[in-house]
Amino acid sequence: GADLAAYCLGLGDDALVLSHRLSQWCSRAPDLEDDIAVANIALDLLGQARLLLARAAAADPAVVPALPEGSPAPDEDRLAYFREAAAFRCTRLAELEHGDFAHLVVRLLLFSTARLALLHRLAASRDHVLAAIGAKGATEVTYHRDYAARWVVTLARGTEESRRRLLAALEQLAPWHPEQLEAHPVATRLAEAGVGVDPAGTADEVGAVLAQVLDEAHAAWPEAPPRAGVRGRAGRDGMHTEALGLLLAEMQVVARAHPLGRW
Amino acid sequence: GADLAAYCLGLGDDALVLSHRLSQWCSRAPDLEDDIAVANIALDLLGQARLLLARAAAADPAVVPALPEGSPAPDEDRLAYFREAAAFRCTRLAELEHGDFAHLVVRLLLFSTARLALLHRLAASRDHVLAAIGAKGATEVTYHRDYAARWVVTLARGTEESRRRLLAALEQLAPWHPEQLEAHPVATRLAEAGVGVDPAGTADEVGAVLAQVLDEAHAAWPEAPPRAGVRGRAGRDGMHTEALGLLLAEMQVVARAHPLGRW
Amino acid sequence: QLLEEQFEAVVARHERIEPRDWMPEGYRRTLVRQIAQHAHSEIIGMQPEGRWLTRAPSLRRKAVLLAKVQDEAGHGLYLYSACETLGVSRAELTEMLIDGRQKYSSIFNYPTLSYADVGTIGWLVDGAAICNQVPLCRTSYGPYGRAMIRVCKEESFHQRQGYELLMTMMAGTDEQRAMVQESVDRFWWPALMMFGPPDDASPNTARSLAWGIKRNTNDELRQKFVDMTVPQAERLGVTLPDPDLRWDEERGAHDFGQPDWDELTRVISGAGPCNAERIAHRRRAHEDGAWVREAASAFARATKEPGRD
Amino acid sequence: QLLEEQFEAVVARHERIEPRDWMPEGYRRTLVRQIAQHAHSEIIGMQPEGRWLTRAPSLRRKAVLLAKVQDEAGHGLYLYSACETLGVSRAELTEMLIDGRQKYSSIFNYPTLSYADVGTIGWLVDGAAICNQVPLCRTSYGPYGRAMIRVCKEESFHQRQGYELLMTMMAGTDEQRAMVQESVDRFWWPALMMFGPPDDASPNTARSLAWGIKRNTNDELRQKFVDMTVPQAERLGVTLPDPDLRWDEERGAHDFGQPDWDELTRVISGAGPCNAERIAHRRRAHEDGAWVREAASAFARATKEPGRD
Repeated sequence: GADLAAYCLGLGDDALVLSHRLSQWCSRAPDLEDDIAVANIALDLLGQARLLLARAAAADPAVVPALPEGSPAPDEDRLAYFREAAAFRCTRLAELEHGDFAHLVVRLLLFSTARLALLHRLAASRDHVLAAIGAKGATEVTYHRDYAARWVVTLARGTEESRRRLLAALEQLAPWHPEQLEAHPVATRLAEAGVGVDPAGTADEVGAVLAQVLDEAHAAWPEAPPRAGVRGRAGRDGMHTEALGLLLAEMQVVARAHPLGRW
Repeated sequence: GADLAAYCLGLGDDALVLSHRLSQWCSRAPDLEDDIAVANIALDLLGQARLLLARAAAADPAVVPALPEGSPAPDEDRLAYFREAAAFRCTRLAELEHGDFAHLVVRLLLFSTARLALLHRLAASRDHVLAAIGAKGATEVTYHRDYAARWVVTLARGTEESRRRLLAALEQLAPWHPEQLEAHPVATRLAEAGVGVDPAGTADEVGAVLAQVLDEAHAAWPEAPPRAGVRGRAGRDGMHTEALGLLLAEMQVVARAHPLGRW
Repeated sequence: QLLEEQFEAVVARHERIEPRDWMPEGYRRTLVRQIAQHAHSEIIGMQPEGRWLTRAPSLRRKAVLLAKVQDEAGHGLYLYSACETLGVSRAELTEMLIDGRQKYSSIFNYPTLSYADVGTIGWLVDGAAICNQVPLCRTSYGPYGRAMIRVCKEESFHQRQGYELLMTMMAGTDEQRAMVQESVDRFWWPALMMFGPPDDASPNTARSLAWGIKRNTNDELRQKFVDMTVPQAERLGVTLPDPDLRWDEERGAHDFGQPDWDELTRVISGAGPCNAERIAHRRRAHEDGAWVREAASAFARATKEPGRD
Repeated sequence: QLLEEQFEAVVARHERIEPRDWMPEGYRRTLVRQIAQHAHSEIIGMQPEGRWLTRAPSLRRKAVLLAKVQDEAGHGLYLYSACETLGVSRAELTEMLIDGRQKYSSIFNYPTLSYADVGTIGWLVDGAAICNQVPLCRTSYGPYGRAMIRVCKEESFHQRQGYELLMTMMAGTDEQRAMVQESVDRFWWPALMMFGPPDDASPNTARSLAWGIKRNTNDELRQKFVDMTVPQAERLGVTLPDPDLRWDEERGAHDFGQPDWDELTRVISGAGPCNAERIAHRRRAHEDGAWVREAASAFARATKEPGRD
């Protein structure tokens, strides 16, 4: 139960936190079509987050924060709004502050390429809920990845300025990418049980997809070492960047002010 | 009691909220000397805020938010950290989001010119606490105003770029200035009692000081109508900008997560 | 002359004028102004609610709000397209918005100050918009009318969602009920102002009615809105902040007080609580996106001409 | 030759070298590198704590933190001035910081994740800095030594404030105590790394000792820090996260485990949790301020030449 809950929280928090970051772009995109597309991606990820948080709560009710007697908040909201930053299990890539539009599409490419490989395999999970989330999510995330890849290529080959920005975003974000593919004891155990997916096993596929996109973008993967954690701990262990605490301060403010509220 | 409390909250919240905005500049100023100066001004204002919030609590304990039994939070912290935005009484000028350094110095000029005229008069208040706050504060705010005025003149007459930015900041902020000088029933009643100061009575002096600075800056006061409130209500009535809620979400997050905490 | 007669005849039969048809220059200008203003309102209208996307207090509400703001972008898109059939490009319209030559609904110059505002905007602001817009589905210009049909359908969905949020909050804590009442107090008068100035101060109304662009006067629509809203407020359990509001048995309608028309004038002229911020936000997004749009054009050109890449 | 003998004699007598004195080029270079690194550490060190200025949970703590971060800017200022006496300007030093040619203390590449970190940084990080710096008050280069005297005085004040914050929190709720422990767990090892690599892996130490720039080896200082900190941790009621930590009666000192030197290498080489963000923040502030500094220079020139204004 505890492993499954931790695993679902990881995948759920990734989706929740990146969805939140994407929602911050709302009314700020370069064109209306992109405003709509980015909101759509944010909505898909939010949907995945809700299913995964609910699955986590069902797998191990102990992960759900207690609220005062009488609070009508469902488990998904308790998990989203009443956990401290250190209890979140997202990878750090998902939580980084936004930069420009190049930053948005590069992060989305790295994120959705890794997630898609994972969701495809998750569709074969022995846990029926996870299998369903994997199958449905893969369809959605395929679209996200294609959207991001199209923009990465466009910006890389558009103007000098757009190429400069695209490469800068790639350089900035590449060191955060490996964390997504790191083996983690929880995932490893669940993979052995046929329930979860070991992200390390997707590394080749993910690398190949990224290589193809970068090739079309006439760009190379930057030579930058992965970002260190603290004493080996990173996002999946609750060791986050400074950005997450600020994100949660804003995200949780209304819910926490009204623990007995109905929404 | 209630009038005096509301009045002290107004002046205290002005100082608290602008101090907070200034503290956001920390490690971001154009030069180390300015980093130090801006932090110093933020500290002075924070000091004024603490005295004024404490005076408000003493004048009318009913304004202090209740906390769970056993909370060691002093009144100043209950007022700063446990009020909703609508209970804040600052003028909207103090709470606006930061722009560039020109925005910082123009806002500080408008704010400190109005505040200085007020503090000078407050030094003669029949309330000894307010009189002391007025006398001490006037010395501090004189320095703030001079710092701001010096930069306003420098930027206005420095380079083309700095002049453009300075005038843009002036244009952006001028419409928020009149709210600082508006008569308000609370202040009017306290002025009649010899306790508070009616800001409307300082308008001529404030106008003259600003005219002198702008004259030296070779700039004119922009022709822009004052910002409307909502049905006549503005900052002193708890009707704020959207910026205040976000500011408080961040400012209050730790304190509110630990209502029984000791700091 | 013949063309003008044909045009008048189509309008008189309440049929549609289409982009290929001849139309009087004034008709075209009025339409461009009105459709653009409508499109701009959708786009600027993303901001006040969008402010709360990052603070939505439940994941369900976050999804609902995100979908709604996305719909507004979609409405902007249809309406800009409708306007483009009259020969003005989206880029030109955006320029006119951010340099202040064209307006948007004054309601969006009021701040959103609590999550209840998301509900109130749905209930009152979208409600008022629907009153304005349902007749526009029968407007004489085809692309505009068809866009309005789609817009209205989604708007009534939004209105129901807003009302449902307020209903839910009213069933919550005392603080939540107070939050709803405070929000309604703030938005009631600005919502009434959405129908524009009183008829006797609205010089363009007659012309727009004659051309079949508008179908009702401002005061007619305002009355309809008040009559529709009063029972909804009762069901919700909130008080509308108008001491003069009462049922007039004789008229079969509600009497109500006058909004602060001076405030409306100030807000329309640019001195509202949020005007400068709304435009600055839009301008920043537009300018920040310029390099992306240029890159997309450059890439499209390059990939169309295989020799150049 | 004579100059070099005089220089050696001054250093041998533990007196001060002053800016006007002759000094070996290597001495100057080493000093510039060390003082600059120290100055940069003060400036970059404003960020991790500065992150919490806007979230300080009481007004008193907000004032204390603001004053502390302001002091750090002041320290940076003295130290840049000391460095300028060696012929390198603050602008040049800033350029070398933001393009990565000069370093700053690796500790600031770790994130601050709770308000307890403000206390822990005061207690452990400033504590370690003091261990490093107190001997530097007797360093052979005059301006550096005098700057250090002032810096050390303020640093010990900061250290006491940090410790006092943690003491207060430990007397608070269970959540607060857990927050303190978690913070100490995160910062203990990075604090030990602040003394640099072990002596046998620190090639420059001998030269710096000979020149009187340094007064103790890395390992000596690290030992001193551990011995000083263990009883403070006990009084505080936190556990230092080192299973090998124990009192060695024979040595009259604590044995302790080794930090993760590979992690230190990664962090120093730029791949730490926050390196890129710290430098980007500094670069942005520097670049955003360029127009202001230019305006100040232009205005100063213009007002000095009365004909031009």
